[in-house]
Amino acid sequence: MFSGLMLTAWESASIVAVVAGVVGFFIVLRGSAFAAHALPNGAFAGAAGASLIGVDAIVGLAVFSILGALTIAALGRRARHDVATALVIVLMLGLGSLFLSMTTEYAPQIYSLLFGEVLGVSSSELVPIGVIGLVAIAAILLMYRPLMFSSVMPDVAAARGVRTRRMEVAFLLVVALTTTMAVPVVGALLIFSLLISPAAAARSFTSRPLGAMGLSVIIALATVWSAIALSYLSNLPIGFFVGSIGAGTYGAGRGFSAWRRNRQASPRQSSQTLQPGVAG
Amino acid sequence: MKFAYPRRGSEMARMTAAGLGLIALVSACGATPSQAAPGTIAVVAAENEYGNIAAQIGGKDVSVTSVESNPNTDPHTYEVSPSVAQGVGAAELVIQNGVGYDNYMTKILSASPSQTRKVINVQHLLGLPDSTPNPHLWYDPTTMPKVANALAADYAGLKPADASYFTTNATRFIASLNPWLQALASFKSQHAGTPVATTEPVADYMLQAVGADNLTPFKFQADIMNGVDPAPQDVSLETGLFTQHRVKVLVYNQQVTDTLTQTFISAAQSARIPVIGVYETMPTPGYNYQSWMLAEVAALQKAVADGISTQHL
Amino acid sequence: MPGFLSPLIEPGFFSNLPVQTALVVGGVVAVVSGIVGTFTVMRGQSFAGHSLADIGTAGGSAAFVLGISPLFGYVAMNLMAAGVMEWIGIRRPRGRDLATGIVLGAALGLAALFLYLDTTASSTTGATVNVLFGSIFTLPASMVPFIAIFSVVAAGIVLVMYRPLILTSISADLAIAQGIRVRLVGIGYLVALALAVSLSAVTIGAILSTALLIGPAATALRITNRTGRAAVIAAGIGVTATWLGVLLAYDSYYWFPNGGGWPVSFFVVTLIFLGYLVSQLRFSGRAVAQRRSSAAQAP
Amino acid sequence: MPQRITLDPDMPLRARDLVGLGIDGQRFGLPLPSTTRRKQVDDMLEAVDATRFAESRVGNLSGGEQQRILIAHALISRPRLLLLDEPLANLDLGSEQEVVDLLARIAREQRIAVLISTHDMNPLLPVMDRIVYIANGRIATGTTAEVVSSESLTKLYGVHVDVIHVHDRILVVAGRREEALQHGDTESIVELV
Repeated sequence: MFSGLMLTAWESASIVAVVAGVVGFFIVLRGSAFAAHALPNGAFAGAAGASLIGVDAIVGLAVFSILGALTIAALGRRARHDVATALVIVLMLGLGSLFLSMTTEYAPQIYSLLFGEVLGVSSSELVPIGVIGLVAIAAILLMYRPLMFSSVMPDVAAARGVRTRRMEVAFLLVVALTTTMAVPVVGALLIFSLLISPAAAARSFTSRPLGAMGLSVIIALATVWSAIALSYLSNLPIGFFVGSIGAGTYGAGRGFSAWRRNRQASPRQSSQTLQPGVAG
Repeated sequence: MKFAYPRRGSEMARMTAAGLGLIALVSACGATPSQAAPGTIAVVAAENEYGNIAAQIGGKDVSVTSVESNPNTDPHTYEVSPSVAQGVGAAELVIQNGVGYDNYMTKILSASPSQTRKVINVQHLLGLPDSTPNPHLWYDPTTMPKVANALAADYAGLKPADASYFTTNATRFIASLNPWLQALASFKSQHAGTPVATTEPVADYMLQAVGADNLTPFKFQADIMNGVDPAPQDVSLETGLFTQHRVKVLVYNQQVTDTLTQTFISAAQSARIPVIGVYETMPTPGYNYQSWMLAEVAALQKAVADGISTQHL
Repeated sequence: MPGFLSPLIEPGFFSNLPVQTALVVGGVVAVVSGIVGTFTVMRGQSFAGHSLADIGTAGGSAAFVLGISPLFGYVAMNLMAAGVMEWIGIRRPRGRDLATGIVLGAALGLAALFLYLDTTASSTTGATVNVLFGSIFTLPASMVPFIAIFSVVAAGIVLVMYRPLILTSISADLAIAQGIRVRLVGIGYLVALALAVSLSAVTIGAILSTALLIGPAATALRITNRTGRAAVIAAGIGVTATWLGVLLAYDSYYWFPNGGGWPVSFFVVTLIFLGYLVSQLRFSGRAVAQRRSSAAQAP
Repeated sequence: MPQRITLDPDMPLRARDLVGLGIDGQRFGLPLPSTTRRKQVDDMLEAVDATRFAESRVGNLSGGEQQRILIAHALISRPRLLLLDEPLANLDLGSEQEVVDLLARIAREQRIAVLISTHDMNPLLPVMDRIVYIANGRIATGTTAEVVSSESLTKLYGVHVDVIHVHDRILVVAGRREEALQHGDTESIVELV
């Protein structure tokens, strides 16, 4: 299970999981689930375009996910975000259908980007994946406080001098970066699961923001590792395991917070009884 | 406003348990990776038609694993499982089609580089460019003799002691293609210029070899192959081929039967035009490459001469 | 055909059978999507509307495993998914999108499993792929009755629940105060959405399904503030975009010597997007002007 | 501070974290653990009497508790003027009184000018120093005693208004209610110094 090829798969999937855990925390906090779905899925059109003009697929992915992020931000200025996102994803996919129709070559390999090929990552690709991942994490950590502030109370943050618009654009660009890095590895469908489920589950278990972010990374890693292991043992697709483990952990998180709520009559009492020594 | 969800916890727990149960259940059904017999050359073929030939040329000296070996598999949506990836990593010889048809193999090969492993890429062997529109190279009668010789040469490199054995096998294999070649020639002499319709370019190389006149525009075939919506003119042209009885037979991709393909099959059937389902991967068991190709020509012969449909081999 | 149209409409357009079917079915789907979509946009459930098209692929591939018609697999999977989405969370739009995301993630995992079972157990299609782009020009005639039934049911649910639906979409609290069972309305609405999306995803593909559901409705809600009128305008925009898209796809066949035509989904999506952009510029400009003039009049 | 901030109960954010955002939420980089920062937050929580729910999830707190945390958030950056838009809206009577007392105390102890806009000045009457009373497109300013009197309010509204003293509280009652309500744009800006 840990031979050379599998080792690369473990490593690349782990990098993706860590980035997804960190970025996903803010995706869930900001309610940007739709964008997290739209950018990876729509970027697939970029790969189709890239194959049409004969450049590397990753160039197409990067160009389309970044343009998509900027368009969502621009349209979202005047209208509701979900509408803007929906229009951007259909526009990108529409262009994808045009590109695919213009090639008369055999194109279905483009579709493999939807599912990814985690076992097809070569060790030389690990370096760029790792570097892009580090950039994405660094960007999130750098923006952590203003991003948190503008996610929690946008108006107050703006009043205190946070450029909420720029935060939005910058965050979407980080999602685009994550897309470019993760889609060739785990595919558009899986990266979405990894961005949403671990972060959504993590916030049920802790109230500390940094703790939730860390926990989201841990859950993402656990999800990916057990999915690869289960896929190795059963020969069933990794995507199935990531999807069902993701839903399972989210359900467990919801169950945990429901259990905690039931056990404690009211949250106020609980904070009194649970943290008697906090007084400052 | 606060919301409380009593009982939610237990429901969630039950759901989680059910989910895990499902995972455990399907995991139990999974297959286990096969192992190469000791002392033999480990060969992995992306498609089982190549695997079949690799086995015929290698004989007792090789153990062959084919990635796509189920005739019902749609190679377009194939996702590699860990055991396949491992098999490729351990293989001494890998044979693949190329032209983007088995891109996953190209990726896995570059992911587990090896100095000693030999790779036969049929596209490169035939000197075809990446922009080759039709990737179904194994339907071309000129392909496999070259593949057989390449296999014999590579095997000889891996096991020089048996070099002559491999060459003999290759020669015997090439000779055994004769019945198929004769069938192609005899069909061509009787029915050259037979108008046919297709849905995808699966068997186009064979149709060219028998001199059939494929009236379906290639753009339409490419659109269906690539999963894009075809132009209305092409659709009505294709339907017109049946309603106006302009073709003698419909050749469709047996492995991709969706509503779209079904539409044309029904149109052909209601016009009493015979249909033939051709396979992208070799149907098993009971077939080797030669008998499979022979059966495809026989199906074409039966359809054109006697008006009999062959949907399954 | 009147002479002045001949430069615009290439010969044989109206006599082409696939074009006729596409005009009829596309028109029906556009009308239903426009009506249902108006509420989708009002309720901020665009993500759910789009996701159901993707989620349905799991049902579609499951249908292939079971050997039944993909349309039923779609409908069954989407109804189930809609139920789970409603059950997990409706409290806030953010929570709603998250619930949608969780269901979508799980469903995509299931789709991967069913696709795998398809490819090992029985015959398969590239289900995800075909559903992504669909093909409006190759609809089998046998589908038409189902399309008609599902459209009537989906549009019917919305029309029956019209007033409570508006109220719950504006404010759940107001609706509760009026004695409306908000969750029931929410479920009913998601059922209509699931039916509409299954219908359009199977017939014309996931891209066009989302485009027709969200684009015309968002544009219409820019143009008018009245819900009923918005639904009518959305249906009108949807039908226009679909028909123009079909025409352009037909015409584009003759544009390039070897082009062979561009796909209809590209044209329809582009038309809808342009329409939305125009409404954005024009009507937000007007709103600003109104605000300025009213500010000037104020003492 | 805006009138209404909805805090998502699922948000992994403690009361303490929200107050901390008030110190340096606009700055880039991670919040590094520092004892001075922690002490600052603790003191602020103490000042608004929120220590006992400092570790609770902010979205799960009651309206009054949330309001206190938000006030702490606003105060921790040591402003010279605290602007509050309807800080008493959506609060029950008990929480309302708590918040009013808190604001009065903070204004005194921390020497901060507190400017509040409200539709209902009754709960604030005992603590406010100066009023800008806006009604009917007209304005009355002055101390509480000057503005909140039958004469000045009657003049402002053009309707008879009674100012009644009950126990230690003052009640403002419009004579003809329906007419007063027609001028729905009454708003008082209340200042505590």
